[in-house]
This record gives sequence, structure tokens and C-alpha cells, in this order.
Amino acid sequence: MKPQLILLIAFGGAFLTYIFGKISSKLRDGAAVAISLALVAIFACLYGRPLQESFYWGFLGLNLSLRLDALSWFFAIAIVSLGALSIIFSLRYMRDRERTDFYYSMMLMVNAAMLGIVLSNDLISFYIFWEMMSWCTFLLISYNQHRALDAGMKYIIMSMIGSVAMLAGILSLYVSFDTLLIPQIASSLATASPGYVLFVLVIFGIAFGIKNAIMPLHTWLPDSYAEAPSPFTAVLSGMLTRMGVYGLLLITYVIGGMIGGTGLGSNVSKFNYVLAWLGALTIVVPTFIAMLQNDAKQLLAWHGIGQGGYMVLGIGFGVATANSLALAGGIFHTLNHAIYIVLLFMSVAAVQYRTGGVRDLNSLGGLVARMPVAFVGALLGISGLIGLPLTNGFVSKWMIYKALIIEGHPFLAFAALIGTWGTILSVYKFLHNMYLGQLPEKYKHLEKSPFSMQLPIAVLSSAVVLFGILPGIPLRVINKICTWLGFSSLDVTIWGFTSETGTLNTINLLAAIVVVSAVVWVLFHRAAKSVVVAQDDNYAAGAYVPRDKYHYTAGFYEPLFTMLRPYLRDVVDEFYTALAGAVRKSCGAVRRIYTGDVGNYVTYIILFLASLILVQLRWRPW
Amino acid sequence: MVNPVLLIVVPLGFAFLIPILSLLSKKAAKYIPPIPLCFNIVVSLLLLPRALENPVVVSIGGWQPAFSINLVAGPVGILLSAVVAFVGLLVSIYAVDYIREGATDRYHMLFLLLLTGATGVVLTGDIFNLFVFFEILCISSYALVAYAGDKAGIESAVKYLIQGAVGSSLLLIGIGLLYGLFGTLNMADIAKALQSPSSLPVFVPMALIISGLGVEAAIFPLNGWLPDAHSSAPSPVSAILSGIAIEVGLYAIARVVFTIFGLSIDSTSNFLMFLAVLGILTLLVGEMCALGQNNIKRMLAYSSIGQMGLILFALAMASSYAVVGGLFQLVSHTLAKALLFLTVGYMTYRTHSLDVSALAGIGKRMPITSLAFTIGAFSLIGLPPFAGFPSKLLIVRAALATKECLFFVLIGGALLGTVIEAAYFFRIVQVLYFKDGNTNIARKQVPAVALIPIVIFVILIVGIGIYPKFITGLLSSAAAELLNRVDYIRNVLG
Amino acid sequence: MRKIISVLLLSIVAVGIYLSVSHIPFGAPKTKVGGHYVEQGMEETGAANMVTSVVVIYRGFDTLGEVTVLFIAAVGLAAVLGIAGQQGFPREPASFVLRNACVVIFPLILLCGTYIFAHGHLTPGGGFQGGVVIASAFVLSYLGGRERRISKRLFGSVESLAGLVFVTTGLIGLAVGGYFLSRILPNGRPYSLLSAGIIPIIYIAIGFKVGSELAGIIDNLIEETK
Amino acid sequence: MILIVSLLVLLMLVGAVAACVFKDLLSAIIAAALVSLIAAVLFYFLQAPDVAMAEAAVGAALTTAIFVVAIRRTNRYEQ
Amino acid sequence: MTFLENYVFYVGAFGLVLIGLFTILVKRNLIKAIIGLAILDTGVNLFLISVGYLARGTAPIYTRAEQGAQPMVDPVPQALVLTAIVIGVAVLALALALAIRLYRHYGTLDLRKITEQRW
Repeated sequence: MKPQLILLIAFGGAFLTYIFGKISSKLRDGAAVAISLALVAIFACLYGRPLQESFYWGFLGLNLSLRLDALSWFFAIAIVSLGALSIIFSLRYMRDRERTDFYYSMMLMVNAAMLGIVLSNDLISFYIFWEMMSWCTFLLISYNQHRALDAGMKYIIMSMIGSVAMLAGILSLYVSFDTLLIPQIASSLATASPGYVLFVLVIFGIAFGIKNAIMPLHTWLPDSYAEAPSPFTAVLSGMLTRMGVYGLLLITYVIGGMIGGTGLGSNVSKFNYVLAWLGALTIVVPTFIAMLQNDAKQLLAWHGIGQGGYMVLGIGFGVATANSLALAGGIFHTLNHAIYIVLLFMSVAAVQYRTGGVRDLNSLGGLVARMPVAFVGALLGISGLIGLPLTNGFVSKWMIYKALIIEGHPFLAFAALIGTWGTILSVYKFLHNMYLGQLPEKYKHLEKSPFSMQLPIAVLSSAVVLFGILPGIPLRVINKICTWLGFSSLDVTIWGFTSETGTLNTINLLAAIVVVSAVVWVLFHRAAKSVVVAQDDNYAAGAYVPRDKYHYTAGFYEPLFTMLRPYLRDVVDEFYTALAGAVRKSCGAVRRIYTGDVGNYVTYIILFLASLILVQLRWRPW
Repeated sequence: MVNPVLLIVVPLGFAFLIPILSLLSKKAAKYIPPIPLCFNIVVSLLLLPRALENPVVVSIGGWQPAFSINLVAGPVGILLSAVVAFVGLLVSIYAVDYIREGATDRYHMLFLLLLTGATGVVLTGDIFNLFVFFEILCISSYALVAYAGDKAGIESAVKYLIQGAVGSSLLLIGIGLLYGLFGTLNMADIAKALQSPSSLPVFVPMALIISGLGVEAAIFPLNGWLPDAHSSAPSPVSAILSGIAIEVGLYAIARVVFTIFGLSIDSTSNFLMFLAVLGILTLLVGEMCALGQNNIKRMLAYSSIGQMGLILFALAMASSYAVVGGLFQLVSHTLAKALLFLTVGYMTYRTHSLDVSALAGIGKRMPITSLAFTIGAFSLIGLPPFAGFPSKLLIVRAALATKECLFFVLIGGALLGTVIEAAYFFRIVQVLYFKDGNTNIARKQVPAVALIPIVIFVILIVGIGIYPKFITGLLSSAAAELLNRVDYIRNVLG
Repeated sequence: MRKIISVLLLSIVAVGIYLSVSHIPFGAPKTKVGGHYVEQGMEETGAANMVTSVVVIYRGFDTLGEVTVLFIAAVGLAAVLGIAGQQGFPREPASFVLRNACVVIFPLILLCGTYIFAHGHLTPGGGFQGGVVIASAFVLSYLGGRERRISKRLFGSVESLAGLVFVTTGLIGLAVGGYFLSRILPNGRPYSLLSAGIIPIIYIAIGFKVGSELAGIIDNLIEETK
Repeated sequence: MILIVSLLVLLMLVGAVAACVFKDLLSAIIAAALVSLIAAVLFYFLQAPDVAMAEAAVGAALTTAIFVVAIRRTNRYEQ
Repeated sequence: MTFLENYVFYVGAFGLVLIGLFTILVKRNLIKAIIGLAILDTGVNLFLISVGYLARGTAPIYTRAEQGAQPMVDPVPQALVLTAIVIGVAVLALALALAIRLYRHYGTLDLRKITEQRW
């Protein structure tokens, strides 16, 4: 099977879906699901069978080619599976919305573009698919109208900045080495000067950093996540943002020649330390900002940024110190994060669907009774997010901590740990305000979420647990990627791994946890039963108190909120806003050149002529 | 025997024919322009194989080249005349329905003459003849801008006319000086006689000619007329002005700079560097002005300024890659900008307002038009897989290949301009699709006759974007012709 | 302020132009192209007036462009003025002397104009000058305030036909001689009215065209769509 | 000869300046016509009878007529 | 005197050009600006003719009597100027027509007040 055929199916499917949509919405839904599932099947079949590079198109004298190797398979399977799940999830979620044809075809298009990115064997196809992904994303983010428009603009402007930087970088590579095939560049770059390598790293770092929302470049993310249609938010948070991680890995590979051989150039190493520290920063600050959010999707979005920090920390640190444990942790965390964040967004979306789009944490509560499946999804999701043992997040975070401590970087490790505390606090708020506590009166008769929503949630929930107990399944693939990138191999078992830096065995954990929970269960079972007391017959000085007044999920972290708020202003966002304002203003000022007075315009003409002559006179007075 | 002179004379003849025909039938006039333009496309295509081998040089009247006006139909000339004819054809089909008010036969005459002027400019090999065709181009555009007769149109036309007239006077002084210095008007002959472009007596005519042509080519300080004229003209006219007129001006500058004055990047003068800086300045000013603009046509006009800046920058790099990129950008901008103006024409016709906010919700009412607008806008920003992408790619590559710090900085500026451009175009796309607007606009598509050109433009933009090879072959020989001064002189003078 | 800046800029331009112009000696021979025309032109074109032969034969294409420009101006002017609101313009009757003088002079001027463009290849003058003279006859007739006017249709048709004659002559040259505007008629006997090949044909066409266009312009400006 | 020419040139420039400064547009137009007329004479001196004829007919007569028509339709005085 | 001989026509020509440009630059009345254009055109034409002048040359018209007796001035600039004059008058006519229309819309010809199209 040729990779271009896969892309053809993916892109063709997107177009077909649109056309089918004009015929009948049922047909369209079926086609969308069928195509996305077909892609999953194709990639599942391709496991362990790398596809050689194949040229598919000549473009301006460049040979565009595709390939499938361990890294791209890893990302591709994640993309197609999450894509398929969110398409299935959309079936009900989007049913009564307008312009659904557009929505589905764009969803498939985004998936196809992401597949294109990971299958690209040369940087120009990479760039082409990258840009297609960017504008498809823009269209999807703007789909919800109103506030989504601003979010979309923020996204696309930052994304454009990133992509023009990338374009400059790519073409600079092309001019220097006269090739754009990734393997060839990798071999050529080994001979380049360290300064040039640093330039390449910085410019691609900006491009991928924006996409992956590393701290000073993150500001597009919260609004976009919050305002995009929820099933798409799942894709956006799960894989699309993580294309930045893929890009960073690719760059790691491109400069990988240096890792295997004489060791890293000091510039590269320094750059990656900077990256690691930025990653650490990205972990800490957004996590605490997340705590202050009252909007469920905003809260998760800030976590999306924070978790991205772990990946960057892992990869940056891994490359800086040639530590394959950290690198593998970073990659694995990408996958894990994708699984649980998609799960979380889906559970929010399920609630949104039933409550009519409400996602304000202060007005929800107690939904566990109405929507048990969504609750389980959210519970497992936040467990993964925190990194509780036996969920997938634990393994990857553990790998990163371990590597940091063993390599002697306690501050980085500490930052990562702080991030986890913040995560615990904030996701507890999330879970509590949404599912626990008191059920508001108006939500008393909510139905449980439909099957097409429960199915993806169930699948992902089981994945969270599965990868938490059997991390060896994905780690084998990741190990291949690490060796492909030129790192030393890890010793992976189905239950975990052993290495000189530390050993993980989830079977022991499982055993321990089973024992502990058995003990706890027995204790609770033996303990006295609690009595349910109606809250609303409390005495309130003779006055009747409406039931909703007792809604105690409002202002959950009020004291902490007031304490932290002054420190956790989103300075970066303010900076960008100010910058945008300044640009706007200066553009307004530039516009004043065109005064509307012909006399002035003619003056410009004469001025131009006179300055030409004057300059020439001054240059050659002899 | 196909002769390039037909490209100019036949449309001219048809334009002269229109008054007589419109005596017979008032409606006949609007079906006339497509005929000679089709003819021009066919002739251009027939000439193409010969022109690719060797520029077709024909003289008027059959005298030796230096002693009469001659037309040089090299790859550049054929390329541009084909583009002019093609875009003109599509726009004239569009105008069949769009132009309804006033004495429409006059509109069609002027339109055809404008295209004739543009074709003449790109084909002629004589500098005074260039001036004459430029005047044809300019004067017909003054009249067309004022065609609607509304307040804005008249005001813009007056301003355009004054600046244009000053510009062409400067051009004429420059030509006079050149004639005084070299005693000939043939471009190749002047080029042969001219040794160093940087000596003062030669520099002054060059400065005059560039200022004169620059007014039409909308280089930064000389483009005060452009936003007014392009925004207040009827939409098909805006499409032609933005898509053809200014490009032709830029071509004329390139021809003068490269062929007559023989500037090259390694020559002692750093005038080309200056032009490159000017190009980026133009780009940034254009894009910055467009950013805060609320009038959609004005925004497109400013964006044209920006694109001209980019093309000028590419041409000023004077390497073959860069010129290919510049010409590519020229073609893609022509297609995209013409498309944008055509789509906006009917959108504003339906909403009765030029305000961007009035376009809210048009995406639902006129889906195909809005889709076409989106594709045009994406192409202008340079997003794949549309035609603007390969051109931008080539230009950036050429700039990076110069290995000069100045060009790195300049291309940084160009990319910044791209971001600004993206900002305002994406905003419009959002307004089109994702803003609820005026619901009492009828859900009504553009009439079919206007939809045909729009769809063809879209197909071309996507086609060229995916398969740039379609034109790169022609472009690279065009670039070679534009840069190779010695061959040009040899071909013309024998 | 604006004046000072303007003077400053213009003086710089003046200096620049001086530097270039000082290399163009006034009155010195410039033999390159002009010399060739002066020496060979008589034999090659058969016209006594070298300016005419340059205008019509050697640089005939410019001339075609030029009549096109005038055509555009006429059409454009009509387009610009034609759509306006129809506010009439009261015309004061001219004095008796003027009115009657016009009646007499009008045909004379027409005749004079015709003479000028018909003899363009022999004496100074030609299509433009003759055309302008004809147009001035119409100016005079408007000054005289006569109501009798030539219809726009006639102007338009003359304009078009004259333009078509020019183009067709050129195209016949292309068909016969292989070049646009090549000499399809014999040069004839020098200094006679019917000589110099296609020059008289083209100049007559130009004369009619320029005359009718300029007259049309004046007509439109004065009348503004009645 | 040269003196006559110089004088004419001077007169022409004076006429041009006058055309620039006169507030009454009709006077300015007449001054501009004078400039054209003198230019026509200068053309004649420069051995260009054809051009002299054209300039006299166009510049002095026709243009002036158009200008006069135009200011009748607009405003005779500046401001 | 030689300076005068050499430069008097150039001075006249460029004097007109500069005065014309100055008028366009400074004057705020549209008709004045158009007068400036006319003067500018005249100046350019005069310059072109001066370029073609030949000392002691005759007009480039052969007559039966003195064929080839004296050198002739260059006919090319004269041809160019004929073209330029006609183009000039075309532009002028169009400009004035536009001015008439503009006056009808705005009731003034003051260019500093007619700035609806800007920014």
C-alpha cells in the first residue's frame, strides 16, 4: 500500500463527504464514519511495516515524497483513532447544527492534513499539509460564531507567524543543502556550522512552539479550545496541537546525526536546555491558571498547555542529555495526554449536549446521577491527567521525573511535581463542580448521554486504564522511535521497562493497589452507615430559602482565587493584546499617509524623484 | 502567418467597430469584447512555440528595427499578453451582466481599449511607443473609474488623472533625455549604446522614467491614487486595474531597468537594492493600510499595493529564481485579485454596501461566490494548495539564496506582511461565513454568466497551485528573456 | 510651508535635469535615427514632409495609438458627462455680426482644414493639424450660437469609420506586404498630391477622425446631453 | 535673433507664472493660452512648422475653448 | 551669450515644466491644477523639440528648389511632439469633463476639501 493512496482516501473522503451531504445527511454521516474507520483499519494493518519513501508529485522542481516509519505510524494511528472517535461522537452532538456538511468534511480534512504531516518525507510536503491543517483548523474554530471568531483570529495569526518562520527555515535549509528530503537533510546538517544549526533550531522551535503552545507562545490556545465545537476541541487538543511535538521530534531526528556520533554541539544542547526550562515553566504557570477557571473547557485548555509542557520538557531534556528515558517519556506522554484529554473534552461535551451548551462550572453539579458514563470518563480522565498509578498518565510522568532526578536536575523535577499538585487541585474542582455536589433543579430531568457519545468515552476510558496497566504495548513502539532517533534502547516489558536509570513494573503496582483497595473497602463496609439529610430543611431565620441557594459549587476556590489572582495574570496574553493594539494603531497611523489631497500625492511623486536624484548626487559627487 | 501585431490591432479594430454596431443594436456592444479577446488568446497560443525558441520580432512598416517601431513577442510578452487577454476575456464575460447602467457601449469600448493598451505595453520594443500605449491604458482607466458617475468615482478619477498625468509627463521627459543622449528610441538600440547605468546623465532619465512608470505600477510613495481608484471603480474595472494595469506598469519598469539600463545585481550601482527595499516598503505600507480598513474594496486595493511590493522585491533581486518567482506571483496575483474583485462585485451589489460588516452571513446566501472569495483570499495569503503558495515559495527561496543580510531582513519584512495580510483576509472569511447578518438579503446566486468566469478563476488558482509546472516552464524562459540583455539586443537588432 | 517644500524639491529636480541636459548639446547633430530619415526618407516614402513620413510611415503605430487616445478621450468624456443629470444651459443668442460671420467662415475653415490634412505629405501640416482646424470650425459655430448641429451619430460613425480605415489599411499592408502598415501603394511622383503611398489615405482618415473627435468633445462639453 | 528668443522665453515664463498666480481663472486661462502661443512661435524658430501649427491650433485655440467652457460650468474664481 | 544660446530653450522648457509642477503642487483649485498640467505639457513638448534642433538646420521638408542644400533638423522629436500634443489635449479634455462633474457633486473645486476618498 502506498502512502499516497492513504492520503488520497483521506482527502477524497473529505470531499466525498461534502458531496454526500448535499444528497442526504444520513449518507454523509455514514460516509464520514466509514472513511475514518477505514483509515484506522489501514493503519492498524500497517503496524510494524514501514513504507519506503515514494515520490508522489513534482512541485517546482522539488520531489515531494511520503514515507511511513515508526514515528509516523505512532502518530498516524493516534490521529486516525482519535479522529474516528470524535467523528462518531459528533454524530449526535452536531445533529441539529447548521452547516454540518462543512463541519464533517473539514473534520476529515483536518485529519487528512495531519496524516499528511506525519507521512511527509520532505519538508515542503510537511509545510503544505501543515498550512492546510492550519486553515482548516481556523475554519473549524470559528464555527461556533460570536466569541469563537476572536479565538479563531488569535489562532490563525499566531499560527501564521509560526508557519512563516517555518517556511523561512525550510527554504533556508533547502538553499543550504539543495534537498528537502528529511533523511538527506539529516545527513547534511551534521556538517553544518553550529551557529546555523542553532538558527534552524530556533526558527523551527518558534514554529512548533506556537503550535504546541509553549509558554510565551501559548496564548492562542485557551480561547480556541474553549470556543471550538467540542468534538473538534477533542481533536485539536489531542493530536492537532501535538503536531508541534511531532515537529520537535522531527527536528531532533534531523539533527540526530550529532547525537549518535560525536555528541551534541554545545549550541544544540543549550537550546534544548532552554526548551526544557520553557517546558517546566509551561507546566507550572498554566496549571495554576487552570485552577482559577470557571469554564470547564477553559480549565481543560489550560491543562492542555500545562501537559504540553511535560512533553516539551521530556523531549527537550532527553535531547539535551541524550537520555532516552526522558525522550520516551515525552513521546509517551503525548499519546497518553491525547487519550485522556480527548476523554475529558468528550465528557464535557456530553454534558454540554444535554444541558444546552452550559459549561460554566458554577452552574453545574451533581450530574453523576444523570450521566454516569460521562462521569466515569471524566473520573478516569482526570486520573490520567493527574497521573494516578494504574492510569496511563502515571507511567509517562514517572519516566520524565525519573530521568530528571537521575540526571541531576531537581529543579526541573520539582517544577514538574508542582505542576502535578496544581493539576490535582484544579481537576478536583472540575470533577466536583460538574458531576458531584448538588444537582441544580433545572437539570433534574436530564437524559443520559446517547450511545454514540458513550461509545467513544468508553473506548477511551478503557484505553486510559489499559495503557496504565500494560504500558509495554505503546512503549515498544516508542522504543523503536527512540532507537530510530539515534537514542539508546530501553528494555521494555509488557508491564513496564527496566533500565539502568530505574525500573517500572505496573504488575507490582496493580497488586499493591488491589490489596490496598480491598482493605479500604472492607474498612468502609464495616464502618457505620452515614445518614442522608435533606439540605433544604435547614433553618434560615424563618425565611424560605430557595433550593438553588444551596448550590455550593459556586466559588469553589474562592480564598485561593483571591490570593493567587494577582500573581497569575496572564501577562503574556496581555502583552500580545497590547502588541496587537499597538500594531493596529500604527497601521492606522500609516494609513494617514493617504490624506486624500492630490497636492500631497503629487508631492510624494516629486519627493520620490528628488530623493532618487539627491541620493545619486550624494553617492557620486565626483 | 501569425503576427504579434494582430494582438494589438484586432482589439483596436473591434473597439472602433463598436460605435457603428451600437447604431444597429444597443445590446450588441456587450458581446463584442469577448470576440477579439478570444482571438488574442488563440494568437498568443499560436505564437508561443515560436516565441519560446526565439523572440518574434516584427517591425511595423517593414523597416530595419532601429528605424521603425518594432514589437518583440518574447516569452514575457506572450505570457503577459495571454494573461491580459485571458483575464480580460473572463472579466468581459462577467461584465455582460454586471454593467447595466449608463451607456454600456462606451464602457465596453473603453474596456477593450484598456486591454489593447496593456497588450501594447507588454509587446512593444520602442520606448516612445511604450509611452503611447501607457497613455491608452491610463486614459481609458481614468474614464472607466469615473464610469459610474457617482461622487466617489469622479473624485477618484480626478485624483488618478492628475497623478497619472504628472507621471506620464515625467516619463516623457525621461524619454526625451534618452533620445537626446542616444539619438534613438528603440529599446534595444538604446541598450546597445548605453554603457553604464550609474553615470549621472543616464541616471536622471532612469529616475524620471521609473518615477513616471512607478505611478502606474503603484510603488509606495507614488500610489496615492490606487486605493481610491480601485475602490470606487465598478467591480470589473477594479478587477482589471488591480489584475492587469498595475502589473503591466511593473513589467514596464522591469523591462526598462533590466533591458535598457542593464542593471544587474553585480553591477556597481546598488539601485536594485534600493528597489528591493522600496518593494518591501510598499508591501508593508499596503498591508498595514489594509489591516484597519472597513471598506472591502479599499482593503483589496491596499492588498494589491502590498502584492505589487512583493513582486517588485522579487524582480529587484534580479536572479533567475527570483524573477521566476516574481512573474509567478504576478500571474497568481492577477488571477486571485481579479477573482476577489469579481466576487465582491456581486456581494456588494446584493448588500448595497461596501462595508465589511455588511457582508455578514453572505456565506449562506451566496455559497459559491463566498467559496470563490475564500479561495482567492487564501491564494493571496499564499496558503497551499493555491496558486499563491508556489510563487511565495519561490520568492522566499530566491531571497534566501542571495546570502545577503539585507535580503534576509527584507524577506523577514515580507513574511511579516504576509501575516498582516492573513489577519485581514481571515477576518473577512469569518465575516462571510460565521457572522450572523442581515437576513433579508435574498438567497440568490450570482447569474450564471458571471459565475462562469468566477469558477474558471477558481479552477485555475487551484490547478496552478497544485500543478505549478503548468506555467513554470514558460515563466523560466520569460525570466531568462527579461534578464538576458545581450540576447535581447541581438534578437532585435540582428 | 507647502510652497517652500515644493520649491525645494523642484530645485533638486531641476539640478538633476540640468546635470543630464548638459550632456545634450543644443543644436548638435544627432545623426542616429533622425539622420537616416532625413537622408533616406524621401526615397523610401515619397513624401516631401519628413515629419509626415515619420508620423505616418516610420512611426505609424504611435499615430494609431494616438488617435486611439483621442478616441478614448472622446468616448470617456461622453461616458463621464453623459450620465449626468439633465440640467440645461440657457444659451445667449450671439450678436448679429458674429452669427452671420460664422455662417460665412464655417465652410471656409472646413475647407482650410481639409487642405491642411490633404497636403500633409507636401507641406507643413497633416491629419492632426487639419483635424484640429476642423474642430475649431465647430467651436466657432457654437460661439455663433447656431442651433443647427451635426448629429452625434454622424460624429460617431465618422470616427469609427476613420479608425477602421486606418486599421484596415494597416492590415491590408500586413496581408500584402507582410508587415503592418507596409507600403501597398506606389510612392508616385514626388511633390504631387497623389503621391507618397498610403500617407494621404491615412492622413485623411486621421483628419476626419481627429476632427470629428475633437468636435465631439467640444459638442459634449457644451451641450452635455440634451 | 537670440535676444528675441530670450525675450520670448522670458515672456513665456512670465505668462506661466501669471497663469499660476492669477486668482481669476479666466485670466489664468488667457495667460496659459499666451504661453502656448509663444511656445508655438518658439517651435517655429526651432524649425518645426508642423508642431507650431498643431500647438497654435490645439494649445491656443482648442484648449482655451475647452477651459472656458469648463469654467462656465464651474466657478470663475479660485476658492 | 553662448550659455544663453545653448540653454535658452532648455531654460524655457524646464521653466515651464517646473512652473507647471509647482502649480499642481501648490494650488488647491482643480482648474488651476489642470492649467498647471497644460503648462507642464507645453514645457515637455518644447524640450523635445529643442532636443531635435540642429544649428542652422532647416525644417525637415523637402522643397523642389533646394533639395538637400542645407542640413535638416531631426524630424523624429517633431513627430513625437505631435503625438504628445494630441495626448495632452485628450487628457486635458477628460480632466475638465471630470472637473465639471466634480463641481456638480461637491459644489466646489477646492482639492483640500474634496477628500472624501482617503485613508
